Amino acid sequence: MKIGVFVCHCGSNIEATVDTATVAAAAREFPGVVFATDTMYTCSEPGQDEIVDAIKEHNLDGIVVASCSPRMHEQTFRRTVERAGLNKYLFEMANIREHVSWIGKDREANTNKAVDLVRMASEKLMNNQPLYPKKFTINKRVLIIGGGVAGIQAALDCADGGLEVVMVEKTSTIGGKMAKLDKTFPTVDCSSCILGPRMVDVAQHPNITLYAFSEIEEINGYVGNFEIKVKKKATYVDWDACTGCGICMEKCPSKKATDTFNEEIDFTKAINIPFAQAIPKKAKIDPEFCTMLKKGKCGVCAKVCPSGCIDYEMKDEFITEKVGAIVTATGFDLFDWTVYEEYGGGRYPDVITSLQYERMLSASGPTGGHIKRPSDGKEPKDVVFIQCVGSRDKSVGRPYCTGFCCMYTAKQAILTKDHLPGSQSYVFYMDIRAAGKLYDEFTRRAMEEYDTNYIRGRVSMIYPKGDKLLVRGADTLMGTQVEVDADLVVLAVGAEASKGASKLAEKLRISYDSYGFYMEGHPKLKPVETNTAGVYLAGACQGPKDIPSSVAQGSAAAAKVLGLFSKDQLESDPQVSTVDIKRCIGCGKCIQTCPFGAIKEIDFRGMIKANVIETICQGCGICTSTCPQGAVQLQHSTDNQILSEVNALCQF
Amino acid sequence: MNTSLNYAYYPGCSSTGTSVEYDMSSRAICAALGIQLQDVPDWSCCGSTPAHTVDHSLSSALSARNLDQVASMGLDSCITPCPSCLANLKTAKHKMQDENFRDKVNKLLEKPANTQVETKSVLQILVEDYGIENIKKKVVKPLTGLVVGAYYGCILNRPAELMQFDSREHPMAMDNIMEALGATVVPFPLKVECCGASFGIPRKDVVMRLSGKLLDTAQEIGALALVTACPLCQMNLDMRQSQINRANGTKHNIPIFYFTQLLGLALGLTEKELGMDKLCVSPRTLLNSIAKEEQIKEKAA
Amino acid sequence: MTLVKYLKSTDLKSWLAELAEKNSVFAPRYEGDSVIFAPFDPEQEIYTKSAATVPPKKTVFPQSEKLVDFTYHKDPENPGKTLIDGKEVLPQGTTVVFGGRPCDVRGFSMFDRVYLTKETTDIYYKARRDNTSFITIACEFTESTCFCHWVGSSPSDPIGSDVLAVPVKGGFLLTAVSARGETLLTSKLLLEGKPKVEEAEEVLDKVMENLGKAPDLSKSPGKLLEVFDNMEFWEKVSAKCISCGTCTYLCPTCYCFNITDEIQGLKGSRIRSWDNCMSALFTMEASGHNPRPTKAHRLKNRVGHKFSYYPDLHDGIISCYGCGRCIKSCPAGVDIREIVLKAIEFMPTVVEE
Amino acid sequence: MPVLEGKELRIVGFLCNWCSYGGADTAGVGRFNQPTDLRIIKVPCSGRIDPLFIVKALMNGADGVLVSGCHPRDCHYSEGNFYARRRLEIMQKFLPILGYEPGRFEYTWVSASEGQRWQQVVTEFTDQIHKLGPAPKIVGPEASDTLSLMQAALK
Amino acid sequence: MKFQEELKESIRKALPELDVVIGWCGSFDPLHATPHFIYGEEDIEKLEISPLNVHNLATYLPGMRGKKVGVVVKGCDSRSVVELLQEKLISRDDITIFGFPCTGVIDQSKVKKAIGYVGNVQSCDMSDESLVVVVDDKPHSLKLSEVLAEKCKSCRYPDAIISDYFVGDRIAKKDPAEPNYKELEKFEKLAVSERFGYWLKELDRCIRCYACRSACPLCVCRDHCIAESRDPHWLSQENNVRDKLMFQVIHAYHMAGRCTECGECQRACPVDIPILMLKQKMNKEVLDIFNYEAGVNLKDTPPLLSFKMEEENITEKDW
Repeated sequence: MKIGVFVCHCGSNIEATVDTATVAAAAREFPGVVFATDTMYTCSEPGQDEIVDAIKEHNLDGIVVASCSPRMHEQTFRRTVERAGLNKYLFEMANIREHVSWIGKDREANTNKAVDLVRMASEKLMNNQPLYPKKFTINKRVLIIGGGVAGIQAALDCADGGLEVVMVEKTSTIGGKMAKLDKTFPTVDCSSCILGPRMVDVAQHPNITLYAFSEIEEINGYVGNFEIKVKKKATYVDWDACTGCGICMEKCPSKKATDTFNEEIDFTKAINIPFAQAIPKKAKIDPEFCTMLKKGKCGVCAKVCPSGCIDYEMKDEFITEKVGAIVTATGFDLFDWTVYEEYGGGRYPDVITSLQYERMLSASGPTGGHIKRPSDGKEPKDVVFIQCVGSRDKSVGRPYCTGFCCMYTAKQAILTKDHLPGSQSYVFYMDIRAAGKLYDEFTRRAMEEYDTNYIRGRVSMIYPKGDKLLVRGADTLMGTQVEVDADLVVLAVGAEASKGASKLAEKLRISYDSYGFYMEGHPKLKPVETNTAGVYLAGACQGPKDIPSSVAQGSAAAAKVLGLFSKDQLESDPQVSTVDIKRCIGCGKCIQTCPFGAIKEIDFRGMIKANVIETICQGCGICTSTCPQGAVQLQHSTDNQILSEVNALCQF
Repeated sequence: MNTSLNYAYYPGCSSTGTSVEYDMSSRAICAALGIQLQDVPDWSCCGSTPAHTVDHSLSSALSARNLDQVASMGLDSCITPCPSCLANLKTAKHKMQDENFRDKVNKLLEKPANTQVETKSVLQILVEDYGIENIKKKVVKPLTGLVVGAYYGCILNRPAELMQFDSREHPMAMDNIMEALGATVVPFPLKVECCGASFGIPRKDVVMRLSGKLLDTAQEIGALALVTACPLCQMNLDMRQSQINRANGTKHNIPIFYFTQLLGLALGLTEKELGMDKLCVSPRTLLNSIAKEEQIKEKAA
Repeated sequence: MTLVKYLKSTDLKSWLAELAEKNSVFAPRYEGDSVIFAPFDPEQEIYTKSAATVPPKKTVFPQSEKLVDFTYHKDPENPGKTLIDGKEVLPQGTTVVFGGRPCDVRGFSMFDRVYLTKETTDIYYKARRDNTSFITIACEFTESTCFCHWVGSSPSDPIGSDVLAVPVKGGFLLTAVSARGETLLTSKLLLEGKPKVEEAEEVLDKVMENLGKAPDLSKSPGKLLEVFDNMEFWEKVSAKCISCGTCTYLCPTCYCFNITDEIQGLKGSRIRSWDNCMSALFTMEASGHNPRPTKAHRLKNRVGHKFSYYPDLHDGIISCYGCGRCIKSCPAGVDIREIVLKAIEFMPTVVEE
Repeated sequence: MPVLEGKELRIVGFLCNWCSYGGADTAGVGRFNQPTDLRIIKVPCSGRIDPLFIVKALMNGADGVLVSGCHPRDCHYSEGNFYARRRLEIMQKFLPILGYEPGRFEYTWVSASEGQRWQQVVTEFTDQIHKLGPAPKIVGPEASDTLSLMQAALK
Repeated sequence: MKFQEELKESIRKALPELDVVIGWCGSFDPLHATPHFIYGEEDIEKLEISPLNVHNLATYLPGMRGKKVGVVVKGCDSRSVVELLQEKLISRDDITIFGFPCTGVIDQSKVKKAIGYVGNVQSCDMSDESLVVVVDDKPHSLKLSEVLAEKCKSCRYPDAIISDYFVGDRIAKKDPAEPNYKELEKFEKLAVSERFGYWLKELDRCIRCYACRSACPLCVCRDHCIAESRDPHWLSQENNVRDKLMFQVIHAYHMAGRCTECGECQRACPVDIPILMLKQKMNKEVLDIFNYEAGVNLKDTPPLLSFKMEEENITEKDW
């Protein structure tokens, strides 16, 4: 093999702590290397051209680039060598930036290590084989998981683009968190007025199939050909027949059911429709609270239902859907703020969350838009807002900024004044983060036009004093202690990954960070992709986001899906396992351990042999490390390739 | 119940002076509950405020020496009633894990100190090792009719990472014990507020303000008495109560007990054994009323 | 007049130590529960009672030897140009092997006919063969696996040896059987041997007596060819064979080898190592086709080679000297004698019409 | 080029592509300083790692081997690290009988977001290997070559 | 042996349906036995059941796939059969198993050690407790317990676990209930350098004949073992103790959770290298971590071919 080695300076990113010229000089002494040089920016156009030229001039048939992580530019350089007529698998990368130059300043040690990494790469390259992808057809349907605003946007964009869309929503209505909001910042327009029509569009779009009150049970397959098992949870109501008239809910005698839609500031009925604009507008029974389901007595709803759609015997149902791509838009949940004992840890009824307050402000909420103290139903006069509850707080394990609380707090302060002109709002904040179009102007309005008293500092304690709550905090600008006698305290509770996000990630085989937020393919360049082909992200499941960003991501994810589906066939990754039929003894251990069922037994001239189905194989290599005689080899990570790297590093 | 609870006991300096009744009652209740205490031989000051404001290694050296003394007793845990001592002993153990600091401290001592010993408060072992349920079984004179608030002070459970006991913001250990003793416990919202503590000498006005607020709150919530677990808190609220009244124009007359005293009372110990006579705000009327309530109940039965 | 000397057992180590001054000396000793030939070590006991577990074959034909060391040199002006520089690795120095048995040592005469022919000479083999002397111990006892007398040898067969040592009371009677052997017997430690000659002859006679009568194997080449195509015969006799390499690797007359290159970076070596006809890989072709696909084919080859094909090529000489290691050490108890006799006695079943 | 004499030891890392290699990248992006001894071999999945690679590395002269994959349940291939865990664990327990100290080989899980954890793992493992010192090496064809060296070292 | 005739009778009954029955018979001297392949009536008489029957005949089964084979098994051998069945390397329909109560086999190297030179054994008389070996006209009397194979001393499965024909009376399961790893544990207490040196010294005399592998009933790769392949290229043909040791690790690891400790690897070794200890170590850890013993239950899956989401006995390093 004739190998060319290109050692990248990456400007000063590598060159500052690695002597790239020395690395290139050392590489010239390696077996097979016939050309080695150091270049300023190998990934730039002149840098790539240099590779192409060298391949032609020196007749190279293998290339090593020592630069950044292959996760960054392997694809780039594979295309480069392909452009020069080489098979793209006759290329190896040595990661001398993330794994060398950026993690130490010892130039001698770094240079030495870089030489080692280049040698490993070139030794492996000598064992590389040209690989050729296979084409396979794709199923141009897309699954959207989560019916919040991001999911709705992605679904509508895909559906309008002509794709068949399957949407799965965990709760009994779509709309997500946005549906619970009264108004939106910075325009203070009505949330349900802008979201409502979009929800209706989802329900009515001929290309969209909606499974509400359903969850993802199982995901199998791969990009282009996923097979999804959806669990339709039992609602005890035949939704095909239910008209959403609401008589059942009216007559239901069980009045103490948890009202999750209203953030538990009120109770609902055991049979309920979450809110008037729910999509689908169908009733469901919460078995926990239904006397009929618990004790076999009652049956009022069945009696009053005009369409006879109550079915107490209903069971969970499983449906299989085949799709080619998946968009996850599972959103966020609120941090459990009761760990803050200094805010009462949940003992004081008049300390509420921002989302509870939102329901209180909403004209369609349980208080009909009237602000009332939960303890005594009185109108509050002094309202204290505390920001960064479960955000930017290492002590509760939430060091990140939720990002949108500053804005909604300002909005809620403004709305408070609108609702109760005689009231006074106080906002305890750490910093105001109002970066966005018209955002800073909005917070200023809250301060200047609505007389909100913004106090920069944390609250150290809330305790009851008479029928008021004494809120004590620091005013760090004034350098004093502040005490406010409040009637109501609203906590701007931070966002965290939605419950069950990590479980879903395991099914999707995508990564998530330590807070449960999904990892994007690249923090800058692949914001809606994941490292699993065919799985995309939209909205707050990737990290806290406000409505405009969530919507933008929904559209971006849809664009990615439409792009993927613009081809009729996809190329399979040829980095899959193959069986050396001469060496295989048909013991079946690979078949037993393959997680994808990609290996099947075949009869070969009367002998049992293993056979890999290339399009199903995902290239994990478990079979290769299982096969005792090395008959199954994962292409591009064969035993000999890995051994050559080991041997390049360790030779007695 | 663990029948063989056995601890090294570190009384701390205040037990020989201002909080002698805390020491007396702590020893008395342990004896009554069958918890064995062995005094740390030749104990010295823990290195509290005066020392640690000057030099951390000096402060830790004092504590390290005491911990070493405990280790030499062959015991692996030590208890103390005083939160200041507790904080210092625990801090020393924690800081001594750092090699450089350890060397610095050991240089100050005659011999390198073994600081592996665990220190706990008397309150902590009562709750965790002995168990409130077991205490309840030993109650012979319930504190019926006593309306009490539990005041923990600011250092008993702080910093939480070091103390590893109860909640830093909303502790319940004393509340639960008092309830087990038959008292009526009213939630005291300022249970972890500062009393002014060591400002007692240089800035008396601070104490007047902070401790005054505590007494005001106690009155507001209807507490007839407060229980504490800290000699400094007790001193500020009890000894200085008349000064506070004078400064703030209030008329508080709220007895401030160590929780061990009330516990002892419920266990049937005498007022003398518990040092009730050492309190500045006389608990007499209150104690009598408890006795009376009890008599009424007995009669009714 | 042949040179005969007497060596007292107590002087054995001192004598070997003298020889070790100018030669590398190998002698049998216990390693674990096995007797192997190892470089002479005065600290360790030398085992002389019976044949070693492993014959001294490796002293002339190592289990694995470097033939060539090679290096790729890169042209500093043009890394694309490489020169290969190869160097033969010829064995150096002289070796004395003490304690082999006649069957062990005579084995090399079998090698000679292959490696030292007029047409080709294996320089590596020749270098060792020329520089290795053998002080062979004649057998005082026979084992149930011994059959040297079946194949034209005997417990005191001197062929291939330089000195023959016959165990006598208190020591060995050493007889020089080659010119090189005479030079080995110059030590002052050695005493006059003539008085012991008679005793030695008695020892040897007794051994021959113990061996009993040998069957006639002169028909084996032809008979084995007769059963060549009878796979049922071979399947049955090879049924218990487990296809390991014990018989060939322990055989003093098996001389097959394999050649592989091992390369690391710009340096490498060409290696010759023992090969083993009982392994399927022995005849595996690059295409995947194997002309000897089963153990029956392979065992047929092993027996056939020793008792038929080799004698056919080399004046009827059977290429087995009856040391019996293949029988004694076989994990499955395959007995080559049994197979040969079965072949000789084999009568094809006549199918009556 | 050999390891830097007296400064570095030979440490080989096997990292899965999806989590740990990404975690090491994240550590790089975060400029989390690390010792320079480790050389990383990228494999698609920890399930691809034949424990015999680890033995091979040690016998060929590595002083330490570190394996890292996705956290259990987070495997990109859903099951690879579950198999890996069993296989690596058994090899880790086996190695001491050959005369390799138990700490020569460790395996762990680092996700793509855990740059800091990766830094900590590398630092701690490198430290651990330096404390153990160079691993015993097999030199020359005969056992005696190594044994005499070892005896010399003991003297 | 009392039930030898009974066994012959069973074989005689079953033989018409079978291609071959594998048992044992006498070998080149009275101290040795050898596997005996019974094709017809005339071969049955030679069958002998004795403590000399060391060979694990299960070794032959995977190579005879497709044939109807009868096999006589000791208790330990039957575990190999179970393991082979478990891994579907042989088909239950194709094999007929003959079991008998085994009282243990003789370790030839122990006899050699006790007597010294055993080149010319003239006779060997065995009773329940002792054996008398005559070598060169000299009788040597040995206690059976002294020359019994190590594995037999702590045998827990004297009767075949699985059989179609069982002759003789079953022996109740013997103590100890747990495998005996005393020797291994002693070895594990040596210093690391001593352990390292031990293997180098022992493996130095290896001749790479791979009898250890060929005799192993569960080494089913046979002709395709990675010891000799170039792709993958795990081992070189160079003369070095590293590759010899590496092969033993490969063997031990490939046996992990599958090895039944029949000891054939060590018995087959022509130069007596104590390689069984490596497998015992592996088994000890498998038992520790997975609470698993190979070849005792047809329904089991070897632990390295399966997993649990939560592994109770694996505690990972806390960084």
